[in-house]
Amino acid sequence: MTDPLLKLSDLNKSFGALKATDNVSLTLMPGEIHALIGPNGAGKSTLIKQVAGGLRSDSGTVEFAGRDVTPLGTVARARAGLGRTFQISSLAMEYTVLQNTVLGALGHDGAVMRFFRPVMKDRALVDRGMAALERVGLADQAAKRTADLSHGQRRLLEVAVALTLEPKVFLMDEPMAGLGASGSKRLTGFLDDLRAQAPILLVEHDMDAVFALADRISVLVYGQVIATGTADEIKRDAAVREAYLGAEDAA
Amino acid sequence: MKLKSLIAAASIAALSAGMAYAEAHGGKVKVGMITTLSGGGAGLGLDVRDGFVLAAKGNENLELVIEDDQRKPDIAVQLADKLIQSEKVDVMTGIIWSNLAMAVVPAVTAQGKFYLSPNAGPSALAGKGCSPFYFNVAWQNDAFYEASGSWASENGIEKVFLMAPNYPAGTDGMTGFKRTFTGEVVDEVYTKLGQTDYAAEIAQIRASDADTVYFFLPGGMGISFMKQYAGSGVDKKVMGPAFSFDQGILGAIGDAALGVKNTSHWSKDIDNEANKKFVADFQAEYGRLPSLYAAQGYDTALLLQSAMGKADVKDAAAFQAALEEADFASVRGAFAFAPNHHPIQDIYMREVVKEGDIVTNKIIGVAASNHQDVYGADCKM
Amino acid sequence: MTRETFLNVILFAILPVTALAAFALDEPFIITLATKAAILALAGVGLNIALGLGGLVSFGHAAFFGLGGYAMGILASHAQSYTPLMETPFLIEGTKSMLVIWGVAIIAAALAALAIGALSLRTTGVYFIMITLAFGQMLYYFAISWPAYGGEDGLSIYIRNDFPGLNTLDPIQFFAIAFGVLAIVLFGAGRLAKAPFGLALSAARQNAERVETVGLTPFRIRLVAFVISGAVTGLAGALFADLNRFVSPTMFSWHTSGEIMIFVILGGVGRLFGPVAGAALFILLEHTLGGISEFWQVYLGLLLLGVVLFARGGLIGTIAGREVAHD
Amino acid sequence: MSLILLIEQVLNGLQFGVMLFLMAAGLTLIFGVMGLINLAHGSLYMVGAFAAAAVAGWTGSFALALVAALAAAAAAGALVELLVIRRLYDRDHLDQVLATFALILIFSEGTRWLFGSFPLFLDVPAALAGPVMLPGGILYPLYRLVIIGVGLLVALGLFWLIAKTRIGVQIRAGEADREMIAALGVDISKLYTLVFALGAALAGLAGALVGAIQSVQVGMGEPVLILAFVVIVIGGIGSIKGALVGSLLVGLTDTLGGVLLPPLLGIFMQASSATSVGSAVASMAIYILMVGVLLFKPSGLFGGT
Repeated sequence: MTDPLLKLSDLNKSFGALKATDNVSLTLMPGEIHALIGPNGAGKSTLIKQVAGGLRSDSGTVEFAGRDVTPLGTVARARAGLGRTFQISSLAMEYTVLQNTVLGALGHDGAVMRFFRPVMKDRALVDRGMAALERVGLADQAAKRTADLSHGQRRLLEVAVALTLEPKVFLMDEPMAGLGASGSKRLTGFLDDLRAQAPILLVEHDMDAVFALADRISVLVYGQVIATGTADEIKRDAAVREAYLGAEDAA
Repeated sequence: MKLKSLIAAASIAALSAGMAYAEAHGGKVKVGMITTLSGGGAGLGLDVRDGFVLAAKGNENLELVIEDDQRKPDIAVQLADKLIQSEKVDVMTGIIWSNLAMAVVPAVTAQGKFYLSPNAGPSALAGKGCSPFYFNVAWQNDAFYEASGSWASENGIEKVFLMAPNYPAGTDGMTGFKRTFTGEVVDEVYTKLGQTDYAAEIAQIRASDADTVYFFLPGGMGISFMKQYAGSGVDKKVMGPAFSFDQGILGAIGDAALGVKNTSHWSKDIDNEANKKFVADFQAEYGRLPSLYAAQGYDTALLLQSAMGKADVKDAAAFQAALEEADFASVRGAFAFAPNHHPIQDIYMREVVKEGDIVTNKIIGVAASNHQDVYGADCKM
Repeated sequence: MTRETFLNVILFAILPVTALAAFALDEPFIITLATKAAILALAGVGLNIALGLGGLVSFGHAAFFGLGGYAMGILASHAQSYTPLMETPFLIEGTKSMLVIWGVAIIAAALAALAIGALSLRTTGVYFIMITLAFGQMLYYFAISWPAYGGEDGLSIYIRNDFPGLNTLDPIQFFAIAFGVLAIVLFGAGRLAKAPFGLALSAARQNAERVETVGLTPFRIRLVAFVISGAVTGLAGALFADLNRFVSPTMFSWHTSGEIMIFVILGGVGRLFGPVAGAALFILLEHTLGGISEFWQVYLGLLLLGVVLFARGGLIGTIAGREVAHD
Repeated sequence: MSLILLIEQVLNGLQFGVMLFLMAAGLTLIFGVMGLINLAHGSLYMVGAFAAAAVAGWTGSFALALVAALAAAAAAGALVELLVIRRLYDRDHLDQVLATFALILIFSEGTRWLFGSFPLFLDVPAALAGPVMLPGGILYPLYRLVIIGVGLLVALGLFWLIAKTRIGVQIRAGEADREMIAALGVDISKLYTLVFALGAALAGLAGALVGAIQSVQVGMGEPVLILAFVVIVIGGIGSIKGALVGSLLVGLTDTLGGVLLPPLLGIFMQASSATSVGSAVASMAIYILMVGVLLFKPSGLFGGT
């Protein structure tokens, strides 16, 4: 058996009396999509932040590609190869779509202390930015101002920026949100292929997408992982049905 | 190249540029006045201006251009450039503050223009930095302090507490006082420039065994200190230079200033014809009592006009000689220039009294007669 | 050519055209005013790198402006009096060479910006505004109470410093120097804004989290921007001191910081030529209103108020359209 | 230095702090509720002092003068809010800085237009003049004790206002979330005018009270304004408690720094240079304090995140 690329061990995080992350352990294997689901307020976003480095854990460790990255911050983890997308689009809104992906390519190179040659005339960077846009289907929007994009297009741009980073692991926080049925379907197909490039830890509300994509699913309730397994195992799991799917069935 | 020759080179360049305009003026003199007319220190500038205008009233040969420096040195320097380059003035005057004078005067005199100082007499301009074109019609900065020091020594004051803002005019003033004072200085305190609350210093004064407080706090700082001192119940005697007890300021301090001794070269009760006329005319013209700044502005205009009567301003040497004579009836009485172009004059001791409802100053004696500054020795003209 | 580019060309031409016209009409003071506008615009261009591109609202740029001024004042005064600046451990002499003085001013301001920036950039928002103000005030009070170089009286230099091949005392030649520096810096700032560094800096202003996520450190980028910004403003300070042949602690006062900021806002934050427009307009107003009334600052205040309330995006924003160009 | 003198100086520091609090409270309130950087707050302080001096001059009554100061500053504040400030809430801080800087120019020179260029007379009322003997043999000016008292009353009043009244609830809600309180049906623009006028009135009161022992002159508000900003930044912007603590810290640092530093340095160096270096460092002391606080607490002592 191969080693996991990403390994969370006994992560904890409390905000005052609220235990947002409660002894969470999970792994992400090469080539897999591991989906993280759970009702609102279950602590999914908190966990993603702990993995990405934006939030310091109270205890527990994050290992990435065999290396303990727990003490590192967002920047160092990004440089190590964690590519993250945000639940609420986090883009440079004044910039064009292409400028956002070029920023990603620039971040991947790290050679930011260059003061003279126009970045948008740097062929290598622009080509990589363009390529990422083409992969998510935003190439025709490249010159548009990001603030003028539709909500769904911004979600795609989030993914495109993450692609420019050529990460070893993707952390995606609800990439389908607001995409609409056809958009979701397209992105689902895209992510399906993407796992070959790098495994994905996917937080998602769209159950069709999750069940279609995920190799494994972990269910998070009140900060705890109550079950991990394949789609079928999760669908059959009594605890999950009661805590989570039960509510949806009733609805 | 030496500094002096550099300056000379600069003045030759400027002079030759100025030659072309000499004809245009004839016997007239164009005066550029840069003074503070807006912002917090505007009261002093207004008085200098009003005094000058009053004395120059009706003189058609004197053309006056007035500019507001906002009490900013860089603005003052640029205005001086403007007056010299664009307005082609012959004589400049008006600056209130030492730091502005230091910024402007050397450049003005280097370009061969006369500068008559109606206030501000920094020591550098009286000593090493003196110039044939620079005349101080007010005082060298140390004058009032030195006079205070000698008066205090002669009038039984033994232990003083010195206080001034922590900037050159403040430390220089206290140095001037110590130069002539023979008693003991029990403590010296230098406060923050612009400080408004003096509770801490007053407590130090109370705790000290000084019999007299000698302070220099110009403008609002002095007003604040005197009001707070009066309310503190400390009953040590208070002395200072006239700047903190001038007419414009006494109105804001009120009774709290009564009894304070201060040194000045002018007071509205100096008994001579010129002064009586000045005080009466000023009140008639502007409806307020004149201040010492007004008196200085007035004397500056008198001096200038006395020289205009004797020489053409285009003949710099002759005009300089005419100014040196100081042949005018000063509101201060006897007035002459020392070789460094700074005044030789009596410095009086005044006391703040109440005349009717008005708090004002009264002369109680001469603190230093024919006072002359100590920097003249360094002046090589 | 976009509207803003067209406007920039006009703005760029305004100062030299004014100066040359004044030269032809023999109005040297107008040349001096144009020079002052060019120098203050330079200070504004410096601030705009931090403020416009980086979103770093520094209320303490007077610190760098003043350091540049004092670099000039101290070096030139030692050269005038033939006293060395320092004898041990090694000899440092004063100088009247403008180029050397600029170098010293830039380095001094950059070092100060490095120290101030490293401490201040730990804070954000209003706290950043106020902590930079605090550093400016510290230097202001230090300059006032430090007697060696004139304290509040300041330092007079009498003669402008030397520039190879030019007579710096001639207003039009000094204008040429100041404008030349402004032109070079404007070109550099324009390139900087479009370079990889500018992309990252501006992105950090728009969304710091995004910049971190692509693996870049906003703190480092901002600090470098702050240092460049301070260095440019320091250079402007040295030129300003040379213009007046005088330095004083006023250059360190919070009013100076405020004025530099006003040039930037008046012209249009983040616009390359904003500070040029702002400084030129401010000086024009100051110069013309002064003749109208003793209380001209009331009118100045009303005009500024009008610009903020009704001309959003500053002058350039109003004329050329709201959006900052991006290509 | 004797212990008595030290205690007296501590008292002076507290008193100076309370004076600053009167000014800083309004500033921090306005900032906290509306997110507005108001550089013109010092002008409202000046308006209060001038109104008090004018009314005291006409009527001879200090009480009427205080009322006039409150009324004039509140009216000026409300007017400014209605005409200018309310257009600035959704702007960034830069526009606010420029607009309120313009207001300073208008207020300062406008006041000089109305009242002339010379400082005005405003004195402590006879009943409060002179010193009183405190336990321990400290002779202390009565009026300064009154200022301490008024300042503490204002602090209590503000705590009460914010914690217990309907307006306070609205203010706290407004600090948290503007849309939310608008959704609750509170007339937000009226609330803002009210808060601004209240802040202005506090500044005016400070101006009148302090004007009686300082110089009532154009530009008097600016040094205090900078100090007040230092105070609220140290305390944490928007926090009344922070403003109180910050005021006292700044008051004590400034007073004791000026008193203690020169003799302290005298231990290490010559007396004359100790005096000048000590004075220089003392005038920088509060800014050093502020930088120190912000390095450890980047949002001030009681500021949110």
